[in-house]
Amino acid sequence: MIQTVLNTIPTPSFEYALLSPILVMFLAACLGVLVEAFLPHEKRRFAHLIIVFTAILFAFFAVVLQSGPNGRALVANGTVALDGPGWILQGTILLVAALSALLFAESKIDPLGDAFAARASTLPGGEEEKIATKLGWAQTEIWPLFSFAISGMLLFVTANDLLVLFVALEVMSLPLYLLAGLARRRRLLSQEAALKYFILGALASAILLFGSALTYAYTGSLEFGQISNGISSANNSPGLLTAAIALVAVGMLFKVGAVPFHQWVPDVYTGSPTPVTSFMAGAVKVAAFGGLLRVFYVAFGALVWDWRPLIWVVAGLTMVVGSVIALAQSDFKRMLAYSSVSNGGFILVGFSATSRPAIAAVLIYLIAYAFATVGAFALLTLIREQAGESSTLIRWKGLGKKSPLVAGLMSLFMLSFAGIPLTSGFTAKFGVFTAAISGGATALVLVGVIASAIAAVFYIRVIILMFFSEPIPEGPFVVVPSIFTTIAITASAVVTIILGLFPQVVIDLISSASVFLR
Amino acid sequence: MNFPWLLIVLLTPLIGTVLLFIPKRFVAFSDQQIALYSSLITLLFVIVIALQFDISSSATTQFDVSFDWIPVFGITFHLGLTGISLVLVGLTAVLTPIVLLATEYEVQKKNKEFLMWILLTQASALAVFLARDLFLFYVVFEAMLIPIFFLVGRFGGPKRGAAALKFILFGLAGGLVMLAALIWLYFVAVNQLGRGTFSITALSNELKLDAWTERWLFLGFFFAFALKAPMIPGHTWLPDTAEQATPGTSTMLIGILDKVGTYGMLAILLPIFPNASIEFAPVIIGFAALGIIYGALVAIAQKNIKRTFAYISISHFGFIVMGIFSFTSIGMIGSVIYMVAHGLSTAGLFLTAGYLIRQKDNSLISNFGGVTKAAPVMTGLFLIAGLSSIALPGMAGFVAEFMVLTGTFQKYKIPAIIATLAIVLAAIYMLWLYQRVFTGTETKESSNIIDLNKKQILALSPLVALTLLFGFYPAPIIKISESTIAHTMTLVGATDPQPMIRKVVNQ
Amino acid sequence: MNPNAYLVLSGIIFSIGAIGVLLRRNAIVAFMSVELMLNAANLAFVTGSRVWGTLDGQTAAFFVMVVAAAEVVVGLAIIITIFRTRNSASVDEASLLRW
Amino acid sequence: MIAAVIALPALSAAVLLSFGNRTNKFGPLLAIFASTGSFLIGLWHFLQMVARPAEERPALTTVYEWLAVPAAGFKINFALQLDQLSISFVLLITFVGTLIHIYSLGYMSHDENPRRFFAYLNLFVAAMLLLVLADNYLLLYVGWEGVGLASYLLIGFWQHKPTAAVAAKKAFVANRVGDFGLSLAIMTMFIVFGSVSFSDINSGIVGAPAWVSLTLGLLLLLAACGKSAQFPLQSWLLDAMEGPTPVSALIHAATMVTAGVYLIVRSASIFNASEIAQTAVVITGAISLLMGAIIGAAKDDIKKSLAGSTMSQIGYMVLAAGLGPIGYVFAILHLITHGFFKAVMFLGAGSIMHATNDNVDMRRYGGLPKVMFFTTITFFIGYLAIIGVPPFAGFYSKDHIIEAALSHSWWAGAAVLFGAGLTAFYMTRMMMMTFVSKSRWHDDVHPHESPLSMVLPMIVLSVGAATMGILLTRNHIFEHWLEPITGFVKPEPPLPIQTITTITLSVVAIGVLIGIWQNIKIAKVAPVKVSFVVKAARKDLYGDVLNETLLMRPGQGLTKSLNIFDNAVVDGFVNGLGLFVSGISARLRRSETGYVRSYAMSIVLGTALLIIALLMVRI
Repeated sequence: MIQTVLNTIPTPSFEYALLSPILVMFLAACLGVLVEAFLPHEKRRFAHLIIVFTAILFAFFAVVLQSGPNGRALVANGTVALDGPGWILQGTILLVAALSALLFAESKIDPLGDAFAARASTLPGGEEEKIATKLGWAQTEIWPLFSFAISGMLLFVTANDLLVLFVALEVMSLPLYLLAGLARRRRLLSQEAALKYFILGALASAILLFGSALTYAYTGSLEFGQISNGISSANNSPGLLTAAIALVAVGMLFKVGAVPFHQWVPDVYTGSPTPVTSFMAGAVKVAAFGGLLRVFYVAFGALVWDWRPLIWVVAGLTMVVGSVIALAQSDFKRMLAYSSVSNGGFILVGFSATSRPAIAAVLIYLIAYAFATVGAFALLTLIREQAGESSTLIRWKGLGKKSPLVAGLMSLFMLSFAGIPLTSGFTAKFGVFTAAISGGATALVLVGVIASAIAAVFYIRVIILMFFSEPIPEGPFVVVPSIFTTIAITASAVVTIILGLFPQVVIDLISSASVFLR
Repeated sequence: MNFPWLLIVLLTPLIGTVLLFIPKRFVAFSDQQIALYSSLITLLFVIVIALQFDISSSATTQFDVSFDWIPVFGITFHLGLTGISLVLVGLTAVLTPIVLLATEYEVQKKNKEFLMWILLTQASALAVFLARDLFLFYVVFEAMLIPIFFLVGRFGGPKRGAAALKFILFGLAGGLVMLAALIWLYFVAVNQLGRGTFSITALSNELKLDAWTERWLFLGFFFAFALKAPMIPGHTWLPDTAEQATPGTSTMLIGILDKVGTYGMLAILLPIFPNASIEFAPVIIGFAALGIIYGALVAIAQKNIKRTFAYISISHFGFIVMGIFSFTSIGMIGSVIYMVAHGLSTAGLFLTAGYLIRQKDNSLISNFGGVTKAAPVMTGLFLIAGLSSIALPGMAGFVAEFMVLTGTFQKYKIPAIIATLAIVLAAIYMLWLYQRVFTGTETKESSNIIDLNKKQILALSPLVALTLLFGFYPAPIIKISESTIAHTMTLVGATDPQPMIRKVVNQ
Repeated sequence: MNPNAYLVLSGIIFSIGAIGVLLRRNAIVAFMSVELMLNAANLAFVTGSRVWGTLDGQTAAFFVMVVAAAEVVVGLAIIITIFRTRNSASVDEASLLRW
Repeated sequence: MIAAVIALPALSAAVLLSFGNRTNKFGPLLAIFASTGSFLIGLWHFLQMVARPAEERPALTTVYEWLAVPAAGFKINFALQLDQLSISFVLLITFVGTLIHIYSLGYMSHDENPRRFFAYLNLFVAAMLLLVLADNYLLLYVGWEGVGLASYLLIGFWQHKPTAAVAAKKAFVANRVGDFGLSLAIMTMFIVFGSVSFSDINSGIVGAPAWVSLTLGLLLLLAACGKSAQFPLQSWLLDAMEGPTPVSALIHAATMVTAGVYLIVRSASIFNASEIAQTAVVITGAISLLMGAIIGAAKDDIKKSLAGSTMSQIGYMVLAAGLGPIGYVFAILHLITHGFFKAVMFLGAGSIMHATNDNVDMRRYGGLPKVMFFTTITFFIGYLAIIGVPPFAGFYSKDHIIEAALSHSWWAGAAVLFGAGLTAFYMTRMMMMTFVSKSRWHDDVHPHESPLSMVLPMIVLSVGAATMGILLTRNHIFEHWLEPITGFVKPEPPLPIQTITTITLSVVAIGVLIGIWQNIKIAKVAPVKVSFVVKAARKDLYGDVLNETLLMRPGQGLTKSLNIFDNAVVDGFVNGLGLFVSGISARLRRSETGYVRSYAMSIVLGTALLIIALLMVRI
């Protein structure tokens, strides 16, 4: 009797090997918590570094080793899809995360320590803060949070089930809310950023969740493959489904920072500690688009003709609004924030094509953008004044004189953003435009062309400031970082150039793996 | 694949650039020497190539070098030599060492950087003229902006930042539109030829576009080329840039790089979009004629020497474009010669005037007067360059202008007549400038001008020599470009009009 | 019974929550409204599972609750730090970052 | 071999210019040798040609293929055509040229840089020879602009004088207006005949539609006007007197300015084919010869007066050339004689200036014969020649022109007759003011005869001025000489020759008498209250005023306004676009209010919009 009942319940299949990247990062996070619990704080930093970097390393190798053709499968009862794009996204996230981790670990730049508050609990400018700073304490909880976020992302981009998607979203977002608030300097802004990010993020995920719920109510399943079957088979009450799709779309578009759901981006990017910003602009963007791709290509692919026009509109708006507002920014960090918005728009252009090349194009763009942006933010951390980072553009005048290297690398990334050939940015733009035109969105491409012309202005203005103007007295100075940041910058520069000169390497890899499992 | 001459030509300046940054204890030469020698070696290679170039061959390109670059899009790194590109490569190879020699230590502090950018400019110019893959062409077309951008912005006058920005934005605007057209063209090719290709030869020989698509694609490319060339009304970046840039930069930019615009029209627009070219030709010819007169008139009114040159160039680019779209062998070959002549005269004007301006750090015409008293040699060289640029017979400029006008006159009477008016205006702008700067009573500024030294004269004398040579013996250029032009004519399906009255056999 | 009614209800609750977020200045209350929206989703989930006779919806509901709890932890942490620095939990006062 | 005629002076010019001051010492001599050399070569060719029978005299030497695009049937050779017409010019140019080189040796001796002067002179000689030897219009054009350049350089030789610089530019620009015509003519020839060589045009023009010959004729006339300072492009010539006097003698009297006449005669076949074009030429000639004479009659500046006379004399030639086969020969004949007598007078003027510290105001001359014997004599011979007193050269050439003109039409005849009278008047006036009347020198002036190097050429030329007429017209040598090239028809004047001659001479006599009677005594400063004719004449008959009001001022206005347009509108549009976008951006960034609830609002609204839009798409 019992036996029969038990037999009706299938034993859940769980492919530990294939899921190992996610699990490892998750494990690392838990270990991190234990470290926080049991190690004296002077030992913690070292322990965390060991744990996190080994974990990332392991996870990455796990990805590389298993991402082969026979490593493509729906696992965990079809709730996680480890297909070509999934692997690639995971790999990218891990690499970008590694670079961000290097920035997190950097503690040579700021005389007071790393980029994070000594004690988040202390009042900004309060007595305790001074003490904590003097004692050289550090908020080492950032590390477990960081690991959680990564594991969330890894799951998010492979989630093949709306519920998993939601959980992954939260796992990746909640730590970020906290990290956003942990800046060592300008703490008021940092905390404000955290608050805004949190409230809006919560709102967005609620919307996403409700969308999922409606989808479930309509199709009777949460698993993407079945959802699309449900959609194509069912025929009743499309209104419900429409609402569902719209809500899910909003939840995702919020994460990618598409207009009109973008307004959190500038504030949060500006307020957060720069390493976190780079992490958000790099890894989170990749993750968010990864999720978006999968949901809309796999689950809602059947309805492409319905949602594509809207994506076109959103993409156009995002490119134009992002670029235009960025034009007026006087703060480098904020400018990059808007630039990240407009880049999101360009990615959406590629995304809207919904074809195999489109997937490849989006992935390439994500890689190109993620590395370039991490590099740019990393460089920003080196340009300082007594009060901390100097991100007021006008003060960068004549930086090229003080440090040709930093200014030169910065120019490289700016040119890449502007999409000048022989940099990764061009390869990326070429890819998405090609995809879009093949998808018949020529008009959208023209909008994109205009947008990138506008965008070029503020990227190039940075170069002009750094190289073509005389330095101002008591302007910012450039500090020499430790090996950590150096590696991060070098890596991003190399990727930017390689992708520009010999894109074929990456293109082959990606276009061979740009099919979603369903 | 035979010996990759073109690749070597292309690499030489790049190697030179690298050598610049090798610590001095490893290389025996000064930066100046490294740059100069590498450019001279390039020239040597180009001469070698020119000697091997087979003018009778029917092949579209020679010395082809081709590697796969981005196979998924059928993109190859394909260098090839047509007659026209040989001419322009030659121009590049000749002008660069002259610029390097003439502007020696033009910038005291950042000399190394200056040389680097000049060499990179040369490399990109060579690459763009040699590219036989449209994608490669586009990439260089855009990348080309960077060296000039830095040359202008780093070494220019007080307003150089703004000028540099304006320059690069115009460049990007054109380039991005071209990019859209490029991608569109790619898909047309994919759908029609069943394979993605950017090979200029393939596109021009195999592609059959429907009228509507062809028109739009043509316009997309033409927009970019017209901004680069520059044609009115897209010309306003040139005066600002020329005013701020150093003479060396201006020479590289106006003398060489701007030719990419006209080269593009001749080597890309016409072969790939023949019907649209024919269709739009009257309009373009009209604009060209307008630009010729407009540029000349505005040039007369300028108060600044460099700006004057800029507007003169605008007028001259009008001639070049006119010749190209006249669709007559005479006109097109005339344009090719015109590109060379304009390159030489522009170099002469900017470099000689450059010596003057650099000494006073001021390019206002009103500043100078009676310079010839202090600097007769400078005056003489300037006059020669100026006379060539106003197409005085016996100078390269004359042959070019006459052929362009005749070619155009064969098919478009009125525009040709309007353009011919420019010979009067040319006399006015050039001689009036000459009169105000070099003759008349000597002003305080120009009293202590130092005349050119031996090295500077040596640097400029090749310009004079070539100007006169091509004035009296243009055959080399004609012969080299003939077959390519003929090929283009057949692609476009244009024929040379016959004389109205059958010609009586010449004795 | 007609499941649509429940869906409509959940929709209404969801809207109330959304409006709450828009209208209430106090961060805590705004956050509570978000929780309300989550619960609206829960209702929809459960309805769905009733309609289709599968358990997924109900499991989902449990997951959501857990996640909500986690959110509370993080959310309150942030709100409290803000409150301690500014002595107010009004979201409108945190508007240094703009333009 | 004939190429050497051009090559010699060209090379010497190149050497002098490119090696600069190193050649200062031997420069002038080299130049003189060069032009002497080419004279001798020319002479040698001439003698050979004379030896050959008439029909074998023309010889064509193709030096090399200059411009050729076989595909387009476009082929222009660098070829020299040596025939009776061109050899005449070669001799004139090189002979007078050489003499003036020698003259300059003395005249420029005080100049700081005679080397450059001689270089330019050589350049001129080379270009002029190319002009007359070219076998096609394009090559002719090379010489044509080459002499323009040389004249530009020589007028502006004393560049430090702003007036000189301006005059030089003016001359070049005016010439360019003519060249506009020439260029168009050449292009038209190419599209009509597919060739621009004289022979092809000559053979092709026969039976060509009327508009061809008409168009070509008028365009060539425009070119001729520019080069030969004919109405309406005359105004540059008087300013050109800013140049050193030898230049005025060689370029602006003897040779270059007559190139227009050469062009017309060379294009005889074209003009013969078009009545209208010919008439236009005659009218131009008539107007110019009268204008020139009137201007010459009012000037007190000796050089300007001579310049006016030059314009007038060329008017004669042009008019003659316009008469067709009855006139061509005499046009050239007059051209040659004029070359001599006008050159001698200019050189005389130069010698006087040399003697009076470069004073050109005839009102401060007078009483020169006793101090400047040779100058006076030679000048007087020139005088007799130009007013056409037998047996001096001018008599023969001018008399024939008058006959031809009369046989063409009464008005042409009247014009030339009246012109003859005027010529007599103003030349007499010049003689009176300069030599006959008593001296009115500036106090610091002590006139003296010029050095041998200057006197010798004057003597040689004056001999020519005296004898050339007889030599060339005796039993119609010249007519037969040129006939094979230009064709010749004997003019049938309505009156018997003797009558015409008598009338002419009497008109001349009247002119002379008035001249004497009016200039018995001369004021040191020009009288102010004079008839409007004189006022006008002193202002070059308002030629410059006309140019300024009709062309210069509007032109300057146009260029200035276009420049403003270019900066304000064309560039303004670009900059405006930039401002526009940044303006939008400044507004748009305000949407980022910083209030989290407004962000939430836009999210919710966005959601609502999205839902609605999706629904609409589905329906």
